[in-house]
Amino acid sequence: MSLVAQVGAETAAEAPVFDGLSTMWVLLAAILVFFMQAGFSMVEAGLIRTKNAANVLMKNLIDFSLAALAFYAIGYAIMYGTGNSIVGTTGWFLSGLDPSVDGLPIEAFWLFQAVFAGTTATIVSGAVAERMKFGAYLMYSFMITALVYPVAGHWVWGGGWLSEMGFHDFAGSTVVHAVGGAAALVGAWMVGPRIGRFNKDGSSNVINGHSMPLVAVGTFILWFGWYGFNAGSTLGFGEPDVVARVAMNTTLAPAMGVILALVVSWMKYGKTDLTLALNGALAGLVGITAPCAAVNSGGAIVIGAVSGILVVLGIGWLNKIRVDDPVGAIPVHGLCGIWGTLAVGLFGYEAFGANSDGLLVGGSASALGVQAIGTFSIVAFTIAAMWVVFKIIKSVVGLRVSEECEIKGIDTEEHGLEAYGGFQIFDAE
Amino acid sequence: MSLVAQVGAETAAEAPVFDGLSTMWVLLAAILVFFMQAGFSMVEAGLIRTKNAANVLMKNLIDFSLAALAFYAIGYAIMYGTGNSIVGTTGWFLSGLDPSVDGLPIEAFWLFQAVFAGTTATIVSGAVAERMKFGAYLMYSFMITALVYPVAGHWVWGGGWLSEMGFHDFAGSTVVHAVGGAAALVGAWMVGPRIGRFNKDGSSNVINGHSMPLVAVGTFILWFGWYGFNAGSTLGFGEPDVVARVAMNTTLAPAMGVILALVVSWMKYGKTDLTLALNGALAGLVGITAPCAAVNSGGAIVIGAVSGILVVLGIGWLNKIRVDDPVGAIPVHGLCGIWGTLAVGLFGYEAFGANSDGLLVGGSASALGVQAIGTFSIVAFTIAAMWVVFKIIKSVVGLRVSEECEIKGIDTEEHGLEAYGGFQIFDAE
Amino acid sequence: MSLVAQVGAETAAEAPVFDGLSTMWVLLAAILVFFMQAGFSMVEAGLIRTKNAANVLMKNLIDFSLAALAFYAIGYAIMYGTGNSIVGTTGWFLSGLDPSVDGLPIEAFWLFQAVFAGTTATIVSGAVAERMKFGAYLMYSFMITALVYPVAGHWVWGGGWLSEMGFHDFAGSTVVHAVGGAAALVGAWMVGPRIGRFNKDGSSNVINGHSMPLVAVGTFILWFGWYGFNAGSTLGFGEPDVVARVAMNTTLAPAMGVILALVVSWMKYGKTDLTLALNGALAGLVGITAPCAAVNSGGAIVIGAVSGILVVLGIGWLNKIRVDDPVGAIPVHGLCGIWGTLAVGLFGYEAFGANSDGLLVGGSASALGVQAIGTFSIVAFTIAAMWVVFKIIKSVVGLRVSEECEIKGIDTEEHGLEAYGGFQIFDAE
Amino acid sequence: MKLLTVVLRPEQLPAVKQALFDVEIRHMTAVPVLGTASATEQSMYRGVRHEISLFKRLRLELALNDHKVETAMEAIAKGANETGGFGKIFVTELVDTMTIFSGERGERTLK
Amino acid sequence: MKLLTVVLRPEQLPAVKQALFDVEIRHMTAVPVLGTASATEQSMYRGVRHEISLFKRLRLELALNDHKVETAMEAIAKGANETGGFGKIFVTELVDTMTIFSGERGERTLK
Amino acid sequence: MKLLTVVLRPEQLPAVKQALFDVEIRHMTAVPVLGTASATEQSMYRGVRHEISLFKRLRLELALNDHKVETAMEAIAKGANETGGFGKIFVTELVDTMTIFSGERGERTLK
Ligand SMILES: Nc1ncnc2c1ncn2[C@@H]1O[C@H](COP(=O)(O)OP(=O)(O)O)[C@@H](O)[C@H]1O
Ligand SMILES: Nc1ncnc2c1ncn2[C@@H]1O[C@H](COP(=O)(O)OP(=O)(O)O)[C@@H](O)[C@H]1O
Ligand SMILES: Nc1ncnc2c1ncn2[C@@H]1O[C@H](COP(=O)(O)OP(=O)(O)O)[C@@H](O)[C@H]1O
Repeated sequence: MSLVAQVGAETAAEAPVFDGLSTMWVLLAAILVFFMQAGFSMVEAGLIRTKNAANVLMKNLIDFSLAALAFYAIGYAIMYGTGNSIVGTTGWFLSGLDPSVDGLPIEAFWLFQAVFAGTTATIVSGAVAERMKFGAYLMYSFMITALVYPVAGHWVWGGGWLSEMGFHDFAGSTVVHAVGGAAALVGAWMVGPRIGRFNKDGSSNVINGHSMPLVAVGTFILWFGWYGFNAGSTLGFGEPDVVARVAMNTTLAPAMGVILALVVSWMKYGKTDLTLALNGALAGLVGITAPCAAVNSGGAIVIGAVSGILVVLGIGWLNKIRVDDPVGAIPVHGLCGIWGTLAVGLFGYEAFGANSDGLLVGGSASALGVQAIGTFSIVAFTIAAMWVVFKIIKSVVGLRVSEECEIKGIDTEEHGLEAYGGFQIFDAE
Repeated sequence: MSLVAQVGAETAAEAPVFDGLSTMWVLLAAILVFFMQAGFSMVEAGLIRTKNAANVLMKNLIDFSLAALAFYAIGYAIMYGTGNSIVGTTGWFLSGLDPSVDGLPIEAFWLFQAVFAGTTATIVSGAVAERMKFGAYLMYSFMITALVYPVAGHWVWGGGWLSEMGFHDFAGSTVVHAVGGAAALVGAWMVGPRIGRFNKDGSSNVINGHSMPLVAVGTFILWFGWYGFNAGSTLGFGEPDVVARVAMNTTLAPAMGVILALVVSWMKYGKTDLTLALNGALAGLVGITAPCAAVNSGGAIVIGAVSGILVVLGIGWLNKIRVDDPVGAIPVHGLCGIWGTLAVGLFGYEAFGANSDGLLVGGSASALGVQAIGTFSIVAFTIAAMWVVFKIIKSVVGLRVSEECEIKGIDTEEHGLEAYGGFQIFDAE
Repeated sequence: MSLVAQVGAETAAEAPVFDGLSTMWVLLAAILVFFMQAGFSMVEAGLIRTKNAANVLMKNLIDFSLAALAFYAIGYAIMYGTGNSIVGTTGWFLSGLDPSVDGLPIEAFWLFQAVFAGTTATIVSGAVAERMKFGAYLMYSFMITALVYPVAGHWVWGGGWLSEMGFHDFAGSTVVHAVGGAAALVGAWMVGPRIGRFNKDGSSNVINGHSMPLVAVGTFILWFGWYGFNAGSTLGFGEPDVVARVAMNTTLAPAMGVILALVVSWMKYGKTDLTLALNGALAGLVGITAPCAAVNSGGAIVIGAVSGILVVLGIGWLNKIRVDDPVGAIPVHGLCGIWGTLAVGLFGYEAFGANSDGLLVGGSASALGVQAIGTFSIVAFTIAAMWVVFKIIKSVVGLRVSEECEIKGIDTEEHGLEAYGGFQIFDAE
Repeated sequence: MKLLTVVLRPEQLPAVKQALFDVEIRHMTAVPVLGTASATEQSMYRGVRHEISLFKRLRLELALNDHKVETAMEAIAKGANETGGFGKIFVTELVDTMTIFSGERGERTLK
Repeated sequence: MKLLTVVLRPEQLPAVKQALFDVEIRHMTAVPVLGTASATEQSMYRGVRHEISLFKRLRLELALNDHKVETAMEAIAKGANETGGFGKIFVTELVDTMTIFSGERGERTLK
Repeated sequence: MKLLTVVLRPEQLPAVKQALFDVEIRHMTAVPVLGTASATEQSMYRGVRHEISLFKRLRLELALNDHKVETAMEAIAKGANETGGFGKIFVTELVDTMTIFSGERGERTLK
């Protein structure tokens, strides 16, 4: 039981004065963000075939569990530990830390950060669904939550070089979503498309998602949880109007994302595709994540609208470059994450916490420049780091299941069960 | 980008002192009410056939999105703007408004009201499911959230003539539910029953719902969100005991609704129908919505019991008058909404905020009279307004899909996908 | 309407000063715990066959409804009424009680307790699924929430003999989960295994669960709600750091439960079984329920790990003793409930509210002794009481559906519908 | 004895079943299948165009004594024509049948 | 060569399959279907009464060489009678068969 | 006229369908079924070992005029051999057919 003694440093801490209202808010927000795991798993399961649905559920369960433990043991220290402008180096296993972080108990602050790490990790599972080995995914999950995400996080939120530059990413359009989206891109590209997804002539085939109710309920759960994600990123309740503005923007942007995704898919494809409209909601949410506090409602509407357009075009573009992303994680989180971060430099107000007024609301291009530097360095870092991570995993255990396993489905091969066991045939069998 | 500048009036506002605790409560309540969208979409999808399930999910997604935008641009001004006793006329795009509403940031107050508008709109989607055109539904959604609901809301909560009369509808049995239910009645009646639902001799056929797990999870989500709906309607946390009483009543009434719906369906039909028991929960919730603060626990129990009975009888009655309401929206929201509003006049206590003690708890019939005037005027107004709205939509784009589309299912025809694509047949196809 | 007058005692109460922040916390926690009903119903429906899925949903709906009413009328008085060290005897229908319980409105305190009673009741539905009569289940639900659970609760939380001894069960590993698990054991044993579950030679057959997405979303909902269950058991927000510690432990323990359940099932069975990993999360949650406040993060990790192992071994052990528990309720809630309670005596800190430091963190065995006495007396009491309850029900209405009904499925026989009506065959039929 | 295999559109089932019941043919086996049509259809999912060549159909199987075959085919045609007239019937020869419970074989198993 | 079409209740499958395996008949094709019964059933959904005339059944298909047909029918009857004795068997003549991989035709494809 | 019953693995459907379309055979009926394989498989669910003897297969049914039968069998074999070569074909004699809409009978109903 030495582990218990070793890591139990917080036991001895003397209790300082905490801000009750703020602590409650951050805890509730963390709980809402936790629930986004359910949302991700439903969206991803719904958008793939039955034969791999249990596998993707498993990946969502495991990546959160690993994230919680890895971020506890290692990630938090790298992200928020004292260190240099690149990485933090204190606070392994949360030991030796001040019990209070700006009036919040360290445990509350940790929890809010840990569920963010879990979100980052889980973005990838959908993009590599139906073909990545379970063991490989375990390794990936550990690496991103212990190392890659915390480094990016340190730069922006942990006192690193980007925070010194005045880079503004309120709730993580870049730190969480673009990192997750970039990791998804590397993963999906390296593991290759599903068998039968693309033809030799470059054209695409349809592989239908198997359950729209799951995709819909998952999207609603994500939107619900996103109120915690964005409005909780105030890390307190000292300014009720800021929290309220964030919550309002977190409603208007996805609403507009839905409408524009609908309109674009209607005009472009002649059908109002439900999965694209649902992706539009997520796109709007990702887009407003960085600027949620810094823009007004008009800005939120424009940001959501552009996100809705971007996601539909992005899905088409992935087909062109033959990257197979069954759930649209790369456009939703990657593209819209970058867009949302840049949007701070377009629509952000200094009075609302942005570094300076945005280019389109009377300011200069300087904020936009900083935003661009920030988001592109983090995306570049993530692509590089994840390229190394996936390469290593590939050489150690392999990334991809066997062709036979892929055809039969990963559920029976790796998990010994079917997502709908005894359902299509009879129960009595 | 002139939109941004134009509507960004809140940018310039100076921050007054806000009540942190109350703001947090109202925001959390709004988030819970938002989540009811997931509940409605699951209940409605589960109670219809697979071939239209994606369509109803789409309608639920879109009506909320449109509601958020329409209520932001127009609805809020009509409902809460300064004006006369019929409509408000200031605050379009939320501009030019006081940043604080009784200690709440305007954005928080708006959000809570906006999710109510979304709820009102979405009640109808189930009643007209499996046959109303998607385009027609889009138009309807806009009209109800921009115009019809805000007018009714202005009368009761926006300082209009009914609020002057002392009409008491704490959380909206009438303003939200009876309005939604009345709109559902007009819509379902005008669009007509589904093919095969009624026979020439007046008898009814069964069209099974396709997924009880969806109906059940949706009902639990609605009940969960209803705590925000009712207990958040305190619009603050100044009186913790009132909030707590509301929450308790919001538990007892639906519990009793379940039991009575169960007993009545058992006695009347010889089976304990799960869908009726779930409808019983919703009936109890709608019933307690107006009186949730004004009655004690005994009152809540009686109100829930009557709601549970009403909903089962109401569903039978709709079959008799040959109105096809696949999910029971009309009895649940319409009938029980009226009943709940009247119940304030029967069981409400002046000490608990009712206008005067109710008829059955030692008071006079005066409160009941006011409640009756209020609920019947609003229902009458809604029926008239929605009749016009649906008539116009009918003449412009038509209300109903073609017979071929109805037989094949709206999902493939309008949205190009199936709710369970590649599920019944194989994934590999 | 004499009921209304009779039970409406709270009407007359004068309002004392309430703690707003604490009341809000407890109400929100209660709402989260309420939502666990959705989680239970999804997990249970997913782990059984389609032909009984509607029945288990019905049971989950009804047991909560009955729990709310029974705990209101009778249970609360037994659990929290003034009385002796065995039972309370005042406060029937909540009448005649002090309007405030330590700064909380009585209605808020009641609600939090009532949802706990509902949780206890619903644990059993999964263990007896697919064969127990609906009427018998109704009776059982009433008995456990009106009588059995309140007595156990009185001993520990209502001022009874175990609380006097210093028994520490912060959020109910024993009071809720071990009681539910023990009741499940008695019920599952007395109703007997499902037809075809065990062979004459003692070996087991597989009866597949029909929907992994339901099991997964249910588990995530339960985990989500558990933050309310554990962190709300502070019954206030006076010590934000305690609440935060509880929330953190409620994350680490289930995360570790998942990992260990995965590893053990991988090593033991060669497959990474999704249902066992999901059970591992619940096992970790049950395990940390009693010690959530008293242990540090290291303790939480060890407790979660052991829980994850226990649940996989426990499921194997039930097969050996030929008790059929389709969802694993007995190992998850029973075994891990006992383990979690004992763990307070191993890893608890006096400084964190435990009676004395635990055996493995520098203390003596005395706390462990008290914990053992407490959990075993309550389990023994529950087994005895439930044995009587189920025996009586058996002799009055019978516990088990007919063989024909079991083969055809309870859904059509008792509820007149199918969980997926018109789904496998066509809608038009 | 003959075995009729009938492929219909699902919405035709109620009328066809009724028409068969009307001529006292009460035993059949039904299963949802996918069938081809004269033309394929274009659809679109997440921006990818694709061709659908299999559509939801319903397959009925009826074992009949020879003298009932024409009656059955007429009844099926009647029910099907009320609801669009789609569908095909395929007839094969049955060389034997058995009612498991009684062990009976041949024509008298088909009533 | 003969093709046996067997319609059973789903709960009979395990016993019937076992009985067939016992006589070394190891190849078959199964599909869940809906079948009629001697009587219809009344049910009730949301207060509307309706008649159910199609119930869950299981359809098995077995291609067999002629000398195996009686063995198979006996085995099916044995398994089915252990579990209620419901069910029907329909036999048609097979004029040809093919194992795709080897291109083999006729009797030797059926082992 | 003949009725071909083909049992394939699901992943073979696109290639087989294409091969049939290539020889102008455009009508068929498909249904997901469960089929046996040469060996059973071991699996494990919640710690209980069990044997799986039925696997997902796809059953196609084609009614053809006699002169098309060999062409069809070759096309099926070609498509199936591109994708693993699994599968069986069973051929029975069709004694009659009917196109419901036109009332046509016999060979000309099969184009
Ligand atoms: N030659 C054939 N072989 C097998 N099945 C066929 C054949 N011709 C038609 N069918 C089946 O019969 C169904 C009905 O045929 P038809 O009436 O021509 O099509 P539809 O229903 O699209 O009008 C088809 O969908 C197909 O499943
Ligand atoms: N003449 C028939 N033609 C087609 N299918 C039949 C016929 N007779 C019986 N069946 C099928 O066989 C099944 C079993 O028949 P039977 O044993 O009489 O019914 P049950 O299983 O209800 O006792 C029926 O449900 C039906 O699907
Ligand atoms: N004698 C038979 N009777 C009925 N169906 C058969 C028979 N032999 C094979 N089948 C069906 O054909 C399918 C394909 O056969 P085969 O190619 O031998 O199996 P596999 O696809 O496993 O390689 C089997 O799964 C089974 O459903």
